[in-house]
Amino acid sequence: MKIQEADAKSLLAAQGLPVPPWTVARDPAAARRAAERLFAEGADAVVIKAQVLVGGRGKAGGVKLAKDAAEAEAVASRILGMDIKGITVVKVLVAPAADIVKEFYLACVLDRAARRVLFMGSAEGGVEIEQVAHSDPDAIRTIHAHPHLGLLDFQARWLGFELGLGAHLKEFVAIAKGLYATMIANDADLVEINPLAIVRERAADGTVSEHLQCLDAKVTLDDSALDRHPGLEALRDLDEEDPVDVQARHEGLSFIRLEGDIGCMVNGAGLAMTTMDLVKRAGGQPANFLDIGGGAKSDKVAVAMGLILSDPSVKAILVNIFGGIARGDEVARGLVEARAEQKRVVPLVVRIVGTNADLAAEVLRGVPGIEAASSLDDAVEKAVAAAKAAA
Amino acid sequence: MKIQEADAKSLLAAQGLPVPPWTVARDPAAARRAAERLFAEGADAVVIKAQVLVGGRGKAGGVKLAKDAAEAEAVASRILGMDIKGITVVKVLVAPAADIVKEFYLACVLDRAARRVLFMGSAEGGVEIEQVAHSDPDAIRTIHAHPHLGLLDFQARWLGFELGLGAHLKEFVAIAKGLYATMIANDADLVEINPLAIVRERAADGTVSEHLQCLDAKVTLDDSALDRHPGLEALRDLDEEDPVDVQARHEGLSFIRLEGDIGCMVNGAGLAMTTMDLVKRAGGQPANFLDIGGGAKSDKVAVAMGLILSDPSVKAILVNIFGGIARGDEVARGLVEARAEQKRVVPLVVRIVGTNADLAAEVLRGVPGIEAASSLDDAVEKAVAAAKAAA
Amino acid sequence: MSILVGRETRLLVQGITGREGTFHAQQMQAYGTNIVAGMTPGKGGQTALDGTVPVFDTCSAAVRETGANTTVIYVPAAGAPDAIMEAVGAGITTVFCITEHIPALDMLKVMPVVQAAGARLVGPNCPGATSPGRAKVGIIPATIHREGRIGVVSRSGTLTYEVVQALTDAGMGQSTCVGIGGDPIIGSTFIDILELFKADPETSAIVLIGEIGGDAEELSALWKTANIPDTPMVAFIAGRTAPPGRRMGHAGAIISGSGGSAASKIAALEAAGIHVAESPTHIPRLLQEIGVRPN
Amino acid sequence: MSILVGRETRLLVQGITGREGTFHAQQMQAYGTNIVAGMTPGKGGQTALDGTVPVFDTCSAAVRETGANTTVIYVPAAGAPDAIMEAVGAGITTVFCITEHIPALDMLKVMPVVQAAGARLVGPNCPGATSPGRAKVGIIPATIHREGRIGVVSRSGTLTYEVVQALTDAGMGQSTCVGIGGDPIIGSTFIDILELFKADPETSAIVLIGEIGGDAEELSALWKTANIPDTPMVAFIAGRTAPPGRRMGHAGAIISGSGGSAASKIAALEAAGIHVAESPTHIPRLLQEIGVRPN
Repeated sequence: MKIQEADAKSLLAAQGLPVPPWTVARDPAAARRAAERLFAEGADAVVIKAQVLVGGRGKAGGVKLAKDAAEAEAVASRILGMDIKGITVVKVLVAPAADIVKEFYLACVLDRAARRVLFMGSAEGGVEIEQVAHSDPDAIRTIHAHPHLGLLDFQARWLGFELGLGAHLKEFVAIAKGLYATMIANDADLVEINPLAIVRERAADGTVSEHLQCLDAKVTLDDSALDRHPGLEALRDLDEEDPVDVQARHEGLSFIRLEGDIGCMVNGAGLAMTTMDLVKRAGGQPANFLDIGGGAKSDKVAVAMGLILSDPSVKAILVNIFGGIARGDEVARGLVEARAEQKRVVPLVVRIVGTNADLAAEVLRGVPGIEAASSLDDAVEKAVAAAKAAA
Repeated sequence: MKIQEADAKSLLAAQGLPVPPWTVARDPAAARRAAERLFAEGADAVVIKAQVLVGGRGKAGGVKLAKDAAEAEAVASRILGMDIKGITVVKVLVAPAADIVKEFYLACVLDRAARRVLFMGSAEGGVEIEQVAHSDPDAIRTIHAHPHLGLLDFQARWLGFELGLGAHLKEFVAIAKGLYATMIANDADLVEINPLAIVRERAADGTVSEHLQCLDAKVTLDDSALDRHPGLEALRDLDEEDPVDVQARHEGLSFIRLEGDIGCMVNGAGLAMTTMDLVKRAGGQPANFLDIGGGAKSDKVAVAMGLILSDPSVKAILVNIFGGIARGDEVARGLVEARAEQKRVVPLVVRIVGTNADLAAEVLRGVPGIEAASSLDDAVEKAVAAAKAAA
Repeated sequence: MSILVGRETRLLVQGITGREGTFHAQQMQAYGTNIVAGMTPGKGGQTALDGTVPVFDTCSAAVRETGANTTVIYVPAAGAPDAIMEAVGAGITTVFCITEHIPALDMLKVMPVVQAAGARLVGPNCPGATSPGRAKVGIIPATIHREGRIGVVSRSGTLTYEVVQALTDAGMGQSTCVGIGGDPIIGSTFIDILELFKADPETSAIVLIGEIGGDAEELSALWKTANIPDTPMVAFIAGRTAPPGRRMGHAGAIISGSGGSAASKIAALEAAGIHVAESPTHIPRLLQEIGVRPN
Repeated sequence: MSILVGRETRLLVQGITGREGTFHAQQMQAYGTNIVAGMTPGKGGQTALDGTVPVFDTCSAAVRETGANTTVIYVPAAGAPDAIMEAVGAGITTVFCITEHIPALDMLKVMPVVQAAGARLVGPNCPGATSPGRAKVGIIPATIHREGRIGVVSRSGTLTYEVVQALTDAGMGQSTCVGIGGDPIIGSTFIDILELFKADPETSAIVLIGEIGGDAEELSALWKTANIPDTPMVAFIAGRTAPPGRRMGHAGAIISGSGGSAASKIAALEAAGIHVAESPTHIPRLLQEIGVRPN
C-alpha cells in the first residue's frame, strides 16, 4: 500500500528521524495559514507540494516555492485541482523551504533475490534513483542489512563514509538505523528519503550550522502485514482510490480497473493476467484484472460480477475458472444468481474446468445469455467477438 | 550480581509475568501490617520468607507460613536476625500463601559451551535443580533459544508439552517468552522461577480456577552489562555486602575476603588464584583474593594495600606482579606510598617481574619492611614464613 | 525418481485438523501420498483421516514417532513462520508452505533459519508439488496430471493447472510439477528447482511458467545457458499486457520502473534459446517442435 | 608454521588511534609483526606508528587496500561487538578481541555472525597470541618468549606469562602461545586451539593452563584422549583453593554447585594421562619427565 508523503514523514518522525515541520492543506486558505505560521517562525520561504501517490509531481509542476503567505495561497490554488498522471490533486503539503547544501538519496527496500533488506544510498539525491541507476550506476552504494540483527552500526558507518558524509557520520548512522526501524515497525517494503539533505540552519543568535534532514519521504507498506498494524489502515488515501477498488478490497478480491470493454473474472493471479493477455492478443481490450481467489463462494462471485458491471464501458464478460480449491459449481451458482439480479445484461462467456466442472455445466445449462466455452482460447475468442458485436 | 527475590520478582512483573503481590518488611511490625492487608484481601495464609542471597534458606528455617497477622509478626521476628550461611537476615518478604496444585521449575541461563541461552524446565519444581539433575536427570527438559530470534513460539510450546502443561499452554508460552524478555531487558545470566506453580484461585463468586504463577524468582545480572542498565545498580543489596567489597568495586579492583592471614596483591585473576593456591600449598592461609587488574597505577596499588590491611587478621602481605600492561615501577611506587601512609605495618614480600621490573627493584631498594623475592615459589615461602613469625 | 516428492516421501501435515488441512490431506492421501503424521498443538493423541494418521502436539514428536521427512503447512499466516521453523528444527528437510499473506519481513527472518538447518522450503503461498503417479503434496488438483518426463515449475497456481492440463491433454506426461509461489520472498527459486530437475534422470524437458515482477525469469535464462544448454525448455510469461506500477494479485507481480516487465523476461528467455509460448495451450506444440514427444 | 599468527599474518589494528591501541601496536611492530593497517572511524587518511601504517575509516577499506587477513581489536566494550562483526564482514578470517567487559548476551549475538562468515575469533578479554620469532598479536609481553615446539593455550593472562617465562627459563621454546580469555562466552575454546596445534607440524608438546569454572578443561581432556593420545601434554589449573559461589575475577571463573571445581578438572586431565602441575614453575620438569627436551 502506498501512502502519502505527509504520512510517510509521520512514520519517520515517530522513529526519531529529523523531519522538518509540515502541514497538509486541502484548500488555498489553509495553505496560506500554514505558510503564515512558518514565516512567523522564521522561514525565508515555503514549499508547496502536491500530495499524490504517483511519481513525477515535480516535473508536472506540483512542487513550488513561495516567498510570502500570499504567494503560498496563490501557488496552492494553482496546484490544487491540477491533474497529475490522471490523479486530481486535492491536498498540498506546506513546509519551510530548506537552505540545502547538498542532497543525497537513502532508501531501504526488500531485495527479493537476496532475501534481505537492501540499503541504497547515493550522493546524487533529489533525482529519481532509477535515473541515477541508469546514468551513473556506480554512484549508488548498496549494503544488505543482517536478516536478524538489522542494519549493523558498521554497515551504517560504511554507507555514510561511502556517501562522503564523514562529517555528519553520527547523524547519518542514526538516520540509517531509523530507516530500518521504520521499515520493521510498520512492515514496510520500501522506506525512501529523497532528498536526504545537508541543510544550513541559522540559530536565533545568528550562528550557522549544518545538519542532515529528511526533506521528502516515500513509504510503501506490505499489504500482507496490514492486519497486525491496525493504525496504518487509516493512512490509506481514499482520495486517490477508485470506489470500486475499495469495494473489491473489502470483499477480498484482487481487482484493477483497466481501459477496455471486456470484463474478466478469473481465479488465480497468474491465470487472470494470462486471460487479459489472451484477450488483448485476440484483438480485444480487457476492462479489468480480477482474481476472485482460491475458495471463492457463490456470493463472492456475485459481488465480483457487480464490480465488473459497475464499469459502463464493459460490453462482455469472460469468466475463466480452473477449479482446484475453487469448486466450479459454486462459481456457476454465483454467476446465475448475479445474472438474475443484475440490471444491465451483457454477454457472458463462461469457461469452467477442473473440480466439479461437470456440476457447473449442469447449473449453467439453459441459463439465457450465458455462452459456454470449452477451451481457454475458445472462451477468449467468443468474448472478444461478443464485445465487438455489442460495440 | 545477585539480587534479592523481591527485586527479581519486580523484573519479572515488569515483563508482564504473573507474580503474586508481595511486600518487603524490615521489622516484625511491618511484616504484620503487610500480612493484615493480605488477609483483608482474602488470603487464607501468608508466607514469610527471609531475603538473603544464599541458597538453602528454606532448610535453614527462613521460610514459614502464618495463619493470621499476629502469627505473621511472630514468625517474622523469629526469621529477622537469623543467621543463614553467615548472612544475618535483615528483611523478609511477605506474600499470600498460594493454594498449589503442582510445582514446576523453569529457568533460562547462559550456556557457555553452546554459546546459547538454555531453557531448562522440570515437572519437579520447588526443589534445587542440581538435586533433580543428580537424582533424576531425565526429568529436566532443555532447549536452546535461537541466538538472534530468542525463544521461538514452537520451542516454548514444546517445553510446555514436555512438562505436561498442555492444559496451560498459552500461559506457559507467555511465561517462557517473558523469562527470555527479562533476561534480555536486564542482561541477566540467569532467570529462574522455582516454583512455577499451578495454583488454585477462588473468585469472589466462589468459582475455582487454576492458573500458572511465579512463586519464587532468582535473577543474576551480568556485571559487564550493568553500565548500560543504570537502574539495576540500585538492586545491589548492600545489606549483604562487606563494606570492603563495596570499596574494592568502586576502585575497580576484584577483591574477595577469605579466612586466612596472608594478604595477597596480584595482577590478573588466574595469577591471583594461583598465588592463593601456592600460599595454601606452602602451609599458609590466604586472607583474600585480589586482582589489581591490567594497567594498575600507583594510587590504585595504595588503595589495594589499604583494603588488605583493613582486615585485622592479616599478618603478612604477598605482592606478586607479572608486568605486562602493568608496569612494575608504577606498582613499586604505589607500594612505597602505601607503606609510608599506613598505620599498621606488616611484613611485605614483593615479587615484581616483567615490564620495568628493574626499575621496580630500584624503587624498592632500601625501603624498610619490604622483602624482595625472585621467583614465585620463593615469594610464597617468604610470605608464609613471615606470617608464621608474626603469629 | 522425480524431485521433491515421491514414493520416499513420508509426509507430515501441519494444521491437519483445520478445514483446509483436513480437506487437502484427504485429497493427498487419496492420490496415494504417504501421510504419516498430522500436527496441531493441543490435539496430540488424536487421529485424523479416519483414524489412519496420528496427530501430534509438536513436530519433533511427529518426526520421532513416524520418521516424517517432508511437511506441508496449512496454518494461518500469523502462525506459519513459526510452523516452518518448527518443522526444520525437528529435522524435516523438505517443507511446503501453502499459507498465503505471510508478511515479507517474517519470511526474511525465517529463511536463514531454514538454511542453517540445511532444509529446503517451497513457498509460501504456493500450490505445492506433484510427482504424477507417486505423490502429491499441496493443493494441485489430482486429475490434471499424467506420468511422464517433463518437469514443470511455476510461480503461479491455477495457471500451472492450465498448463499441466494442456500437457496432459496432448499426452505429454510430467515428472514433477512444482509451484514455487508468487510472493516476493520465497524459499525456493526457479533456479533451485531447475537444479533439481537437472539432477533428475527422469526429467528430460522443462516447462517454466513465469510472470511479471522481479528478475527470476531472467536469472533462470542465464542459468539454463550455463548449466543445461541442451535440455529442451519452453516458457510462458503471464502479464504481457499488465500496466506498470500495479500489483497484479500476487505481491510479487508488479512492474516497477523498467524492471520486471514481460518483455524483458521474454527477451532473456529467447536469448537463452527457450521458446516462449503466447498461450498456455501452445506449449505442447512448442515442445514437440524442439523434439519432445508425447509419452 | 605455528598457529593463528605467523609470518603470513597481515595485521589490522582496530582502535589503533586509542591509547591502548597505539601502545600495543608499537610493541607488536617492534616485535616484527607485519602491521599493514589501522582502523578508526573518522580517522581514515591519517597514518599511525610514525607514518608506517595507514589508518582507514572502515575495515572493508583496510582489507581492500592492504590485504589484511588478521585483526586485533582494542576498542571499548560498547563498540567491540560491532568491531568484530565489521572485521568478519570485511573478510578477515582471524580476529583477536582484547577488549574486556563485553556483555555476554552481546557475544551470543556476535558468534553466529562470526561463524557464518567462516572466521575465527579469539577472545574477547584475551591477551592474544604470540608465535615466538614470527609475530605477536595482542598484549603478551615480548620478552618472555623463546622459539621452540611447545604449544601453550590458556584461559588466563598474567598466569600465562608466568608459565611461558618458566618454560623459557628452562630453555623450552614455544611454537605459539595463545590466551583464549576468561569470559563465559569466548570465540575459541581450548579444543579449537588444540585442533590447530594437532595440525601444526611444528608443535610437538602442549601446555594447557586452565582455571575453575565451566567444563572446558574436562572436555579438553576427553578430546586429547580421542585425538592426540600420544602428544606430550601438561596442564595447570588455577583456583584449587577458591571458595565456591564467588567469582574469582574472571566472569567465567566461578564454581557453582558441583560444577567447575579444580578437583573435577584435575581428575579429568589426569584420567587422560595429562600431568597436572601444582605450581607453574613445575611445568618444565613435568614436561621433561614425559620426554620433552629443552631446545
